[in-house]
Amino acid sequence: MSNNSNKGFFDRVMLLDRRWVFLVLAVVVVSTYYIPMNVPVPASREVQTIFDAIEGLEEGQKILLAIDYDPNALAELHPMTYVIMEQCFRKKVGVIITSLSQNGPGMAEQAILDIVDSTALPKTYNGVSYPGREIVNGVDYAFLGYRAYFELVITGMGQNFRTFFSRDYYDVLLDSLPIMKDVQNYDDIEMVIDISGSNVVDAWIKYAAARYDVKLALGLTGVMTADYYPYLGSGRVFGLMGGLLGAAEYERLADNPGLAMDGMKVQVWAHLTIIAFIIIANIGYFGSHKKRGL
Amino acid sequence: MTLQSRTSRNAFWPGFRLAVYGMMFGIVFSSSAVLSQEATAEVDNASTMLAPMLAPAAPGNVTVEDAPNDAGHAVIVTFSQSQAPADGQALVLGYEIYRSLARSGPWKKVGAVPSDVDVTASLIYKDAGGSDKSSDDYLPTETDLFYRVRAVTADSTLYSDSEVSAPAQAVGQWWNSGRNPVFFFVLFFTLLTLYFLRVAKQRGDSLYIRPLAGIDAVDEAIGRATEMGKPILYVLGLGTASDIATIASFTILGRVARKVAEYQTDVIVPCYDPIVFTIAQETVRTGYMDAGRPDAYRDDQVYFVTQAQFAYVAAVNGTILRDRPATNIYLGKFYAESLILAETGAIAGSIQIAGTDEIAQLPFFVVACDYTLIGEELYAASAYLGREPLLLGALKAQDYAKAVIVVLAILGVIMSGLGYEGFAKAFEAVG
Amino acid sequence: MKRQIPLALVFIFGWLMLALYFIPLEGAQKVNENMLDWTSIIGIFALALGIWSLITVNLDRIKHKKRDWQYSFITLFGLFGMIIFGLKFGGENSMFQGQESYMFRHFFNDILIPIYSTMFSLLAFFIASAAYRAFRARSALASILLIGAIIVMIRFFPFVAEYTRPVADWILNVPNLAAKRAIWMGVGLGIVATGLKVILGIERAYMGRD
Amino acid sequence: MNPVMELGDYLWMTFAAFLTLATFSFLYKDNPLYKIAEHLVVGVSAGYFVIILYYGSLKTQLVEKLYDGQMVYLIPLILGVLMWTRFSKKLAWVSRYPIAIYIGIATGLAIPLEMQTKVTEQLQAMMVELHWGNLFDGGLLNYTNSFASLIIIIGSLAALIYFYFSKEHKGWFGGVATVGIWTLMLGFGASFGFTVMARISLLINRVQFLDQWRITSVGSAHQEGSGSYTAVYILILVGIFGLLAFDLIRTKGKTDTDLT
Repeated sequence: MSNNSNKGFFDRVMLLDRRWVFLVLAVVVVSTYYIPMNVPVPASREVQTIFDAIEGLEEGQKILLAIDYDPNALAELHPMTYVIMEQCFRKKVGVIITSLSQNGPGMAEQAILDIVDSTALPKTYNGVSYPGREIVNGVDYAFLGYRAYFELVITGMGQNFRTFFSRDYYDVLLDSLPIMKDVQNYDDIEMVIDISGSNVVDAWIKYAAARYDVKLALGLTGVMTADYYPYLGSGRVFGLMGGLLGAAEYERLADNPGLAMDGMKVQVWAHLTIIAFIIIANIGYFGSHKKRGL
Repeated sequence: MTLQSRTSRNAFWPGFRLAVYGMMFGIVFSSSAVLSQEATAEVDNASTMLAPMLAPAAPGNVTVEDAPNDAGHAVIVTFSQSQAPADGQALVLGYEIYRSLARSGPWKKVGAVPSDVDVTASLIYKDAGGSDKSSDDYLPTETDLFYRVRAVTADSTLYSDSEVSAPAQAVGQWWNSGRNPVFFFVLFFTLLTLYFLRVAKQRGDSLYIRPLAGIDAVDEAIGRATEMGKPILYVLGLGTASDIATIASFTILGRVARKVAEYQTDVIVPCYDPIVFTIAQETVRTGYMDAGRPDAYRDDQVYFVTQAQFAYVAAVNGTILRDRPATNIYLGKFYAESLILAETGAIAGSIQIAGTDEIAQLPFFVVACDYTLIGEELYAASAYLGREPLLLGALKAQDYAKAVIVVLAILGVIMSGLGYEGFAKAFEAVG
Repeated sequence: MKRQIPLALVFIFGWLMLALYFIPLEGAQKVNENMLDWTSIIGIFALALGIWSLITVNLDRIKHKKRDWQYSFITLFGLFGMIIFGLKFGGENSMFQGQESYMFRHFFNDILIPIYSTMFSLLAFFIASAAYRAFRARSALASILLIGAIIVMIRFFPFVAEYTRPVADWILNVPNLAAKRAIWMGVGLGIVATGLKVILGIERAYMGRD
Repeated sequence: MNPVMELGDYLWMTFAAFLTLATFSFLYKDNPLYKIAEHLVVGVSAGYFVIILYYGSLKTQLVEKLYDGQMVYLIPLILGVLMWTRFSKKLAWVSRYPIAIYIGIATGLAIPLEMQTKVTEQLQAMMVELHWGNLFDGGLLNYTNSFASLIIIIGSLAALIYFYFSKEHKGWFGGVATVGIWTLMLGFGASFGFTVMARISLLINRVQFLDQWRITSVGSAHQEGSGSYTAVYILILVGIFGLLAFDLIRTKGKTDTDLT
């Protein structure tokens, strides 16, 4: 073994300089980062149900999008907000946006501005072409902003949105917004999608879903996801997206690859690379043992 | 503009409804003249939104009692909810809790509770105030407090107040009975340890302990370092001296230093925390003294690096690659840097022994190091290395405690299965 | 004097803090808070010892021209630079604007942050090389480790996710939780046992000997 | 260069990019660039903590309280100053007093707290873990059914028995301990596999940062004339990776244990 020239193929694999591992991984990560491609991330059932529910909406119907996260959960949750918002705008589904997390309104506003820009351009999703169109505040969406005491706010919106949001984020009377015209409470919207990185999600489940029978779907950070699966089983929520992976699954369903897919394509290839190295190591291990009659 | 009613209740009380709207928009008009025209146009539409015009039933039975097991700045308010709304009554969204130092007020709003779907359920609010007199949420101790609960609705003009509660006082307690289970466990374990310390004193070191590969490796590793003429790197981790894992690591460091001094090789200890650094210096120096070579000890063997996680790692990595220690020992608290250190050590070809009680890092040590002390094994290591009867005695107490836990767990599972929930409850510490 | 009194102090303060845990009374909690303040203040004073060690080790390196002694200048420059830029006195027009100052902010944002995050990201490479080196089916235990890791890693892969995702979720939530709980309980007992040994003065390597 | 960014800021960003690459270079081998980054970060971070602890803690926790007349804070002040006796060889033993108090406080604090969070709470959770319902409710792999909770209980008790020190792992006892260590290993493997994603994300973030720097330097792809710059950038990347690979092939036969 100590003599280099005596080394067989398998031994050399066993003793492969780990810098090859580093180099290959670096090349894979950098190249997949720059090469545009679509990784077929298979969608799980709980993400598919959300997509189907929104896809099934008619023009003019409305949903409530709750953006309840702070900048620290941005990487995982922003992609979800983006893809769902764009899907709604394209389908001319009205979006009512609330943000019950203290630093949430900034996140929400950023998402709105970006999606308004991108919807101005024509695009084709899942074979359907959408012309670019101008998204108008108050017509296509309403941004209600932040209010304290989120439990009461969520309960209050079951009575009337105006209870706590008599004016929207831009200080405009809710009653003057065309999109809010026939919208009093949860009865007038089709569903609530809560994208949350905090305990606001508990209030949505407890006070909106349980109390007013609101159709509720969740988008959560990776670490939170496991804790909320039981609600899926009990039917309290109809769909659930977890972390970057859930976001990427949704982007794929929506045929709108964005930040999550960008991350996931690198992830998939990096994971594949590591697994490939593990397989090579095991081939080397068994090969060199077989040769020595072990 | 269609005037479609949203709920059947909308049909009632049209006159009253308009009156309320008049009031609401009266405020709006005065505050923003620009919007007035728009708002007038919206009145029809807006007027569909609030239908019930009667205040809800009042909540009742407000009782207040001292919150148990605290310093005396909290009370617990219990009340029954408003009855289900009769025709025309507004639905209750939640309840606001008001406190006063006198029956007649003034009232201060201290918090709010959302209403429950089941209106027959009583609601509980814990009014936990501050202990600082100057702070806004100060709740005086041993003073009569009065409480009142207000049922609030979607319309801020429609609410109803409960009767004022009987006075109650917040009182501090001498003993936290909620922590009784913890107290009994600590007491039991202390007695168990003391008992086995006595036994160990009488019986000497005849107590059996199973071998731990990671511990046996320490001696071998020191021998290897001597043969190779290379130092040993001892990393105490990112813990402070207040982490028991670090304290356990000091004991092992002491033994390693002594062995190292006997074998006439070197130990390098880069430190992250300044107190850990001072203690480590003392420990290593003592080890050298015990080995009879006090003059071989140099102060720069044990040095402080920096208190920033990744800067510390950068420096230790450099040390590993440049000094090429024969053995790296990582014992203590470790976080994300665990794998960085262990892989760099593997690159340098060092034998590596690790041990931590940080669960998240154990997988990485197990994968990347030659030997890993998992969780409790780290705490047992000092007894293993020293073989002092007293330390072994404590180990025996740990084993018996584990046996008790296993028995209690099985018993608890069976009891809760049979419906005796009180059994498991008895182990629950509150607060 | 050199050893008995410190051991007595550990004993007294140990039992005192232990007792305070069970006494919610306001005075007791004040004492509790005070003590915690003490530990952090002692830590701050100790930092001076640490910084002194950092300075002397580096000066010593330069003086004796030890290996890589030139780089010690960089460390000393960074140390004193950061301290000077972080000083705050002399009001609004002074050069010393503390943590708000231009240099302090840039040292933090453009030296510390990039190196910290890059060190952290080295883990991506090390996790790969560790997997390559260690995940070989040498024994039953190594195989279990390997299988657990692979199933979880391919949980979201195209084509296989349908089967691997539920298995991975199960492993993460069932055996993984069992393992964690056992380690927790063991660690808990280990900490309490070690703590008792410290308070009782049996484990006292940290004290040194004279 | 992006006109929006000031030259000074751009230079700082370039320096940050340089330090990023210098730190990465450590993966290939120890080298002067890494040494620069390493020594710089040690010094700067230590200085940073001096400032933070002085203005953040010492001032608020001690100085201001003393000014406030809370004389009880003289005690930690004295204890802190006693730590400095370590500067003298003769008086160094005095520093044991504050250390003893520090350790005493920490230990007395840890004992009940750890007993509660790590022992009694876990024990209690285990007691109520088992749902006495259908064993395979919702399928074999549903981790909320009775089967799963049974496995959790058995697994954690077996793993706890693995930690038994004073009894030989033989016979039935050894069998249970084996189940225990298997549980531990399966859990470790799963945690390892689960962490990969987060670690790759960290790397992606650094790649993003470097890309940001490239865009700031040469302008984004939409800008005119930036195409050729991007090509140069890709060429440089390919060149670096190629050189590294070439060097690895050239030095083949030598394992990385004998590098530098």
